Amino acid sequence: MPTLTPEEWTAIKISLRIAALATILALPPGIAIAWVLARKRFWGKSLLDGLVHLPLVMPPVVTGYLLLIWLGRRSPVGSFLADTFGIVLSFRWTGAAVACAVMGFPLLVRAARLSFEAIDPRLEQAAATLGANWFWRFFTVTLPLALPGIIAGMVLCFAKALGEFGATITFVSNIPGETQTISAAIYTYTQIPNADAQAARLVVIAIVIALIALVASEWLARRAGARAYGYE
Amino acid sequence: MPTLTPEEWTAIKISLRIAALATILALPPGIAIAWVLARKRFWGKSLLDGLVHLPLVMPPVVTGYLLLIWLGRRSPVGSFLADTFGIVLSFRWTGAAVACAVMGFPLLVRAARLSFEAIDPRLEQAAATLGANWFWRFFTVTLPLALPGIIAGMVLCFAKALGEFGATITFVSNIPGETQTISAAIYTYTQIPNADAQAARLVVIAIVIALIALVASEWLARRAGARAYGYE
Amino acid sequence: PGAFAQEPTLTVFAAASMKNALDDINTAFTNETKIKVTASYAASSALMKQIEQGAPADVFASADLEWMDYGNQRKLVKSDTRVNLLGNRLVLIAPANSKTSSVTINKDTKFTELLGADGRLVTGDVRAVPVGKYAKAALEKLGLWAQVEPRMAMAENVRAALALVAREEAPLGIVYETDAKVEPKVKIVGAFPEGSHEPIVYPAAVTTQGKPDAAKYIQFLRSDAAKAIFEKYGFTWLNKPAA
Amino acid sequence: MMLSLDFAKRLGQVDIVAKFDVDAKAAALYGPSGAGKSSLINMIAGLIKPDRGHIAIRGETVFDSEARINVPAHQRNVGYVFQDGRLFPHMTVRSNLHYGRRMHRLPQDQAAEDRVVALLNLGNLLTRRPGNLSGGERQRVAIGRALLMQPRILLLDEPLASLDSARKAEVLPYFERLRDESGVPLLYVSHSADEIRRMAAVVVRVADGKAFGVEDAAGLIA
Amino acid sequence: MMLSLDFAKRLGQVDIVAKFDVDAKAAALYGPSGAGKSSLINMIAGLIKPDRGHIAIRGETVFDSEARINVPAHQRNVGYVFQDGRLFPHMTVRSNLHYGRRMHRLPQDQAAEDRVVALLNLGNLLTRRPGNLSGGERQRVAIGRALLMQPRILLLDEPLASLDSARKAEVLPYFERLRDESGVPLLYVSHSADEIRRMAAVVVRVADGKAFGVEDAAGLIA
Ligand SMILES: Nc1ncnc2c1ncn2[C@@H]1O[C@H](COP(=O)(O)OP(=O)(O)OP(=O)(O)O)[C@@H](O)[C@H]1O
Ligand SMILES: Nc1ncnc2c1ncn2[C@@H]1O[C@H](COP(=O)(O)OP(=O)(O)OP(=O)(O)O)[C@@H](O)[C@H]1O
Ligand code: MOO
Ligand SMILES: [Mg+2]
Ligand SMILES: [Mg+2]
Repeated sequence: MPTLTPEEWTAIKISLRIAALATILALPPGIAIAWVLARKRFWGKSLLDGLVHLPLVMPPVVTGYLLLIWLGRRSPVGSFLADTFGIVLSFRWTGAAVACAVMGFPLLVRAARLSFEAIDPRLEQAAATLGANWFWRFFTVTLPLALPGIIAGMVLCFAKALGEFGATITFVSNIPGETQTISAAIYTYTQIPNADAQAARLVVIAIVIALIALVASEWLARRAGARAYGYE
Repeated sequence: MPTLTPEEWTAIKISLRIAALATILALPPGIAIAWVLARKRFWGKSLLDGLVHLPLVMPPVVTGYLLLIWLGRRSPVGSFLADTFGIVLSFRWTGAAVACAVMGFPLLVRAARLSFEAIDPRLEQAAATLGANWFWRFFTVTLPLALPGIIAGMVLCFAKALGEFGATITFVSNIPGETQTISAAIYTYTQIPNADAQAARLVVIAIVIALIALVASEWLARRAGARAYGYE
Repeated sequence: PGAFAQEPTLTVFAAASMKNALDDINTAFTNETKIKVTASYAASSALMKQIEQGAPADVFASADLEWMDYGNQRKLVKSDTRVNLLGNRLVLIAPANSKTSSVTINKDTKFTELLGADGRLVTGDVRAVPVGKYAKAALEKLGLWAQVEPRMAMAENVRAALALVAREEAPLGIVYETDAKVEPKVKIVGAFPEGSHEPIVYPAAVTTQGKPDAAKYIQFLRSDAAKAIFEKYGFTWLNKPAA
Repeated sequence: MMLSLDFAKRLGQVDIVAKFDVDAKAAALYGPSGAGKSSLINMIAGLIKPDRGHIAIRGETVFDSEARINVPAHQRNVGYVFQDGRLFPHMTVRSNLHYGRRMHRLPQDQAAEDRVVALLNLGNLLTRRPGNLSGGERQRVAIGRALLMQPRILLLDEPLASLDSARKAEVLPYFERLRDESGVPLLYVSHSADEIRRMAAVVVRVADGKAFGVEDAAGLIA
Repeated sequence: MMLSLDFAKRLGQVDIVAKFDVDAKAAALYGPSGAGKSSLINMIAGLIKPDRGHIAIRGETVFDSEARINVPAHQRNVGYVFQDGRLFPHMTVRSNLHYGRRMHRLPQDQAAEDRVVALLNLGNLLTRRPGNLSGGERQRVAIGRALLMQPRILLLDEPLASLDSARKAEVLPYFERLRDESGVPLLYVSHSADEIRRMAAVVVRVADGKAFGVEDAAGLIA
């Protein structure tokens, strides 16, 4: 494969930036909701669960369209964000990250939730008798023990963010140098006759990035898993 | 909402059929690969893991094209399947199920794998001392204990199959009564003027189906989880 | 089974944007000929590649000349059946409540001023989506491309571009007239001059493996009955045999 | 009054009913398997909530269904050596030992730590993780963990069951000293009449979920 | 020869080295916590593979590093009562009890089952799941599970540690009868000299990972 073109480099950088931000954005609410779904019983739990899964069930284009309606600059939320924090999502890579975070959210939540559910609650009880309040129990026992699932969820979210374009392109469109990810570029090439070679190049790049991210995450997860399950 | 039109009914039935078959197709290899990834160390493990994640990382359209090229009736595999077993995937609902199975595969594998990893290997040892060979250990101890994750994975796969259209429409097109799912129909409506109302109707239908599937799966998972963790 | 049943049936692969009109036309065609029609609507690119891989399509109707040419080169469509069925016009749109009311599009048009400090000009992807390709060609011909290129935002299709303007995300967009006319939240503020771009054409043809009945279908597309339906949905009736 | 309780709780098909006051420095719970000893201790520690009644530890009411008092487990300052160890698998033995101290924001007391480590012979386990400790090693770490949090009462659920007699012979006097010198009262579950006679002044018999009244430990004959 | 072994294995920083032949109907492993008793039993059961050496159970070689023999655990037909229970959490107590019998395709022997259930007082636990059994209840189920598979040797890792003395007094004679009548030899880990003297003819002392030679159980003085 010849060396990468500047446009390809730009798309790679943007993709990584968007995927990283998407994962970071999805993480705190993802962990919180996973924990609630794993441990609490409350009225409307199924509804919350359903809501979390929506981005998986709806065509991505619809998700993107709903984001446009709810977070666009004319929407209450969008104008609040813009006026109060100066955060504009439309046509920005940050908006793309939000779209990817939403799309990856169900994957993150499920993985984290499975890990929370597998934790022996008696360990949390032991922590309680040792004086740990809710906060400390969560951060010293529950969260570290759920780490393998949380890492797995982050990997899924990151990978999805690399591959996602339907919601992204609908929400923030495709602006080279700002929102054009590798995926969007690949998609574009698939729409052009006889551009298979360029598309294939980018697909290979996407695969390489994903493999690197996976190997790194495997390594992290192995360490975390070894700790969580107590062998080393 | 007025009653459903015959086309909508058809799309619903096809969606359900495709999502169900996709989940069934993905299940056995998904469980096998999840188990291998959870328990074995071998050369090329990262590669296998990467391969599993590919449908997540690549734009769905690309996955669809690759399926079209590899499993289409002109391809070696496609013609072998057709000649030997009479199985035709191209432009059939079975092909759509294959596409959805591929797209849902990484989600299924991850969830199942997390559950396999969380099983205490000492229980399998206990089963061995009681005379259970590999087969029986797997089916009487490992698999039942991994059930919560496997069910979660099936839910993700089913949900993804409901929402997927990029790979499906590219592989088997969008033929009403055969391969047109709710998602593909929604997508089509988003492409034409003034069809927002029809699209919205279908989105609502998709959401309702997903919620029903989720509630059912939650119930199953709760039972399975209660058993796996031993409280009841 | 439905799509491949024994009764006489035609399978039409058509660009998604033609769905409304073609659904009506198919009903009319079936009433007249008793031949059932199954239509698969998707992106022209996907449909052409499926035909290349042996899809059971009898007729291909594209939103785009390029994919029809692709099929021609590979002998996937019968070139003698090809017809340039519909035309369209390229227009400049703004949100309905925009202060911009009328823009004359020529080589002196100041798009940067019209767009304001950070406004975007949305259209389809200028490499891949037909409307984007026409828009880029027109802007280049008018010598405006260098000015607007950094301000472009490229949507995945016309409808998405339209939505971005309708939601006031972008102050201006370039779309087809047919689409602009049916979206009440936008207004047409200018039209691209004739000759600033290649004619916008929706071609149709019988595929190489198409059933004999497919020719009847193409014939029907060129009938007055079809014309009325297409025009009802805002398309410009062209009906020119391909050059 | 070290411990004063009077409560009832339904667990599955078993009714746990307890009513007794203990004012000794050490008391034993004695009774057959499945009698309800662990459940009783769990309620004192705040891990199971009784259906009704009250519990007071060293004069402080930690549970009272009528006054709607239910001090959460982490505020009861009760050292609990579980029947099943419950070490934190993701922490080293040393982090396990320090956990209670850290949570109670106690300063590190090297002398106390050294004493406990030596007593329980944990010296060369400190950097290991619980995953592959032997049964007895685990039990010893669990004991150390509860001791180092400086609890105001120690609940010991068969703490010596998996210790060899040599180790037992070493740990028992330490418990005695703890009881006599530091004044931390002990509530002790054991199946060994010998051990109980040695450790505890009084015995509460538990049978079939019922625990009423207190008898003299000296009178215990297996 | 009930058991003949000579092997070595490195576990973490501990070297487990054992060499002894036992030809009694019952033998005990005796030694301090962390000495290597459980590891030794695991190797006999086939759960840990020694680095080198050989193991023969009742004359059959189940492991020989030179002859490259390593009979897998599920074919050794060794009944193992684990120190930590290891009941199957997703099965009822009854299914746990029947598991070994089913895996060995033995016909159901109602009389044997009734005897074991009565002996271990499992009668009203049969339909429950292990999740909320008491410590002793769990231990009893684990013993029952190993007994019902009709093993050719029974490995018991502190089987009575969490049983009350009444239950102990009932179970011990059963083990004795098992040993004497059915001829299933026992290898027994215990910290109680009393128990050992009663159960075992010979004792193997384990210390610091080393287990060499056999002594008379009668001479054991804790
Ligand atoms: N996988 C392992 N890796 C490292 N060290 C191990 C491993 N397994 C056991 N050990 C160590 O080997 C020693 C022997 O352990 P083992 O469980 O055999 O002891 P034991 O004699 O059964 O003790 P107890 O009476 O406390 O159960 C212990 O110090 C233990 O920590
Ligand atoms: N959550 C629960 N649901 C149903 N039954 C329970 C529950 N927890 C405990 N039990 C039952 O209550 C009884 C008392 O259990 P507990 O653990 O208190 O016994 P114990 O006296 O500690 O016994 P051991 O000496 O065997 O540990 C047992 O029969 C047990 O099976
Ligand atoms: O189906 Mo997708 O996941 O982005 O189009
Ligand atoms: Mg107990
Ligand atoms: Mg041991």
